[in-house]
Amino acid sequence: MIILFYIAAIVAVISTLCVILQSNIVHALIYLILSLLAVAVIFYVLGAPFAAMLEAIVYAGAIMVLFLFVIMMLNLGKISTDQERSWMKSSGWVAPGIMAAILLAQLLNVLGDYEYDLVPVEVGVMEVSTLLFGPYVLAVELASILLLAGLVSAYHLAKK
Amino acid sequence: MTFEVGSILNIGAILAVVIGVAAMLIWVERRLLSLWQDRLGPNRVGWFGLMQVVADMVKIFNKEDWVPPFSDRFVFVLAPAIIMTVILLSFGVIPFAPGVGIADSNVGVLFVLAMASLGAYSVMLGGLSSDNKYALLGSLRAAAQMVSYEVFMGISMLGVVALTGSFDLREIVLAQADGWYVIPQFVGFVIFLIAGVAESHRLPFDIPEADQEIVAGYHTEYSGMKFGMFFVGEYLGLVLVSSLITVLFFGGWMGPGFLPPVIWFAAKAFVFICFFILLRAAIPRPRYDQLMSYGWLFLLPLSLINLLVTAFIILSSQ
Amino acid sequence: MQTIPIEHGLILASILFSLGLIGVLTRRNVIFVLMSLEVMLNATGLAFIVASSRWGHAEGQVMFLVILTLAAAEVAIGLGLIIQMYRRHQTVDISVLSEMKG
Amino acid sequence: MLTLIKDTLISQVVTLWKVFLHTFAKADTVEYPDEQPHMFSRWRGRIILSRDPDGEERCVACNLCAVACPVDCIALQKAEDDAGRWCPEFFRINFSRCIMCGFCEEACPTNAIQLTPDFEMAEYERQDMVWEKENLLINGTGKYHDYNFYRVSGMKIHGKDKGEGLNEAPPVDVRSLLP
Repeated sequence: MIILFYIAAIVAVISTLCVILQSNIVHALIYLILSLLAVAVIFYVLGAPFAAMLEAIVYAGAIMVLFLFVIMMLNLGKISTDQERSWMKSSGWVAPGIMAAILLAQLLNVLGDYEYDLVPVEVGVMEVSTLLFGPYVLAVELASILLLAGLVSAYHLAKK
Repeated sequence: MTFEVGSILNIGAILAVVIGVAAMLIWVERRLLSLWQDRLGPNRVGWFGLMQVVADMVKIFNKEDWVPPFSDRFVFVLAPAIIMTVILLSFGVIPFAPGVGIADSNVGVLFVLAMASLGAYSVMLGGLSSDNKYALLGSLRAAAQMVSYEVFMGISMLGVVALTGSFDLREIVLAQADGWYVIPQFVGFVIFLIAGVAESHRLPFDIPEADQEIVAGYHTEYSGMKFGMFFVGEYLGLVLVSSLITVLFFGGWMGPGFLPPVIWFAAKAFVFICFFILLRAAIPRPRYDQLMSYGWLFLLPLSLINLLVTAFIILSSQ
Repeated sequence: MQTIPIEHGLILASILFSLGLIGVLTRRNVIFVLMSLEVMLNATGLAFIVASSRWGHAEGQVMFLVILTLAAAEVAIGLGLIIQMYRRHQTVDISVLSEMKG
Repeated sequence: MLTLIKDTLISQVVTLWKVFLHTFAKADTVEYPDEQPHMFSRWRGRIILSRDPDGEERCVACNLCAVACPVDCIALQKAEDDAGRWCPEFFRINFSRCIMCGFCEEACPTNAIQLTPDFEMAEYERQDMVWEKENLLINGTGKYHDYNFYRVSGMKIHGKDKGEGLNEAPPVDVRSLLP
């Protein structure tokens, strides 16, 4: 199990790196799906099978399909790939890279001395649902209102 | 090496049987369709034309495996591999009989749904990378259809899950020892049947590949074994949906004791495979907008009402 | 059962978060920006799951679900905006939006 | 709502049942190479050139069939024999162009060219689909057993007027038919 965690972590990092370095948008999307699936494997290893499956169903299965659908609708072909490549040549990488590196260093610094070995215990669907419809029922309601708002506004925005 | 859930022998046997059955369905479907159309069907090669499968295989392996120069090569090659992988992975959580199965996951139902939602990528990426207008139209249709019908598929399964109290498919089968779920969950069964046909995009819901309108839809540009993988993937999806209906609504391997459980499972699944072929022979293809409005305006409320009533009955009987 | 040091999970989450941040800051294609945002949200969810695994509780998964719905709503609106933007400017270059003309 | 249920459910189930009943119906297929299909004598298949009851060629090289042919698959050249009667020097049908429409048969004044119920004309070489006169000519009368053009209308040849040749009937005197 523990080796699975590290394999999935390496896959996730490399494929995410491919996402932000890729100029072809469809390839980038496939790498992003791979990254999300790797994270789902990590969730499973960490004892959250429900979250892992939701990650695969909702994130990789539904949200990314929306992306792909929009890419198809906009018909971003070879021209946009070339354009993307020309945009990526610019030196705009330096400052954001440094900023992100500083952030990462800070986080690593904070997390480095936090040592605790976690033993993955499976937290099943039942516990999560008991919490969801118990103390966190307000969160569920808010999430549903948020989704409704998203639905209405997406319909309004994408309408001709 | 014993024959129990998850052993190498078990995995190998299930893989071989599933792929073999999917290949044989090429022959079964053609014979059954011709039976219902008052024809004879393939009966030349071997006994009753049984070797037609081998002949088709030889033909498809010998065909030129052509990748169009205008296509996106990486995605084009990836797409047919996705559908085979995803559907074969889904078989991993199906309990075929006591002791026969690859894994008993306690999120089995969700795993099947996750794999079904990933299967949409195969169709979409295949059509998108072909750089062909018919393929693109097919994959646009497929995207909308598969994402929509996945919703009803999930909700119709939830009635069964609520009755059992578990996402584990083996427990769902075991909970049907007293009575099959098709009786209390008949509406859920019908919705699951319709959504299953739409999800494996077979006739009458083969709108992504509607031959009369958009040539062959998303696999217009495919040839050789890549096309073969789409083809076998469709039959694998058929076997998967039939097995799922058997597991969820018809008591899986349960049956009178004079036959071994695996045989009962196979018999039930085969009845549903034949039923899907009958659907193909009998019912014409609906229009695209009819399909979508039928799903969202009829199936979605119906499945939600079904879930609500089931939950109400369960809670009030506690 | 072998154990996983918790900081490894959190470090992975922070690496993914930083990568997403670089993507958001550098890319000019608005779809790539949205995708990088997804990476960042996903990294946050990973951190929540690691934390819930640390305590053996389900609260982290609840928070992950909330993040998931947030991401779904955000993507729906974001893609709607992208379609609207493409209709008006025929481009996915995010820098055209900075030119505010009345 | 009721019509929706009727349209979406009942009619589909009825359709399924009706198609399912075809399980017990007999197949209509004729397994062709093992079992020859029954061909009707007026089937328009392979073209032949027939002979009259005396064993002479019926064709008089009038070119009407070639004119009537919509795909121009018939080619022939007129020749005269010693007696001065017309006959084809060559007669050629390109069966890879022929559409078996039967117009040539309708156009023929002497019933020489006829269509037969034979349809098995596959060849490996495209050139083999071009049939010459010796391939087309049969030793029989085809569909019209008693018909002999020269007995009905005749033809003036060297030294002999119409109706004076061997086996020829004298031409009909049109005036004698009047009342």
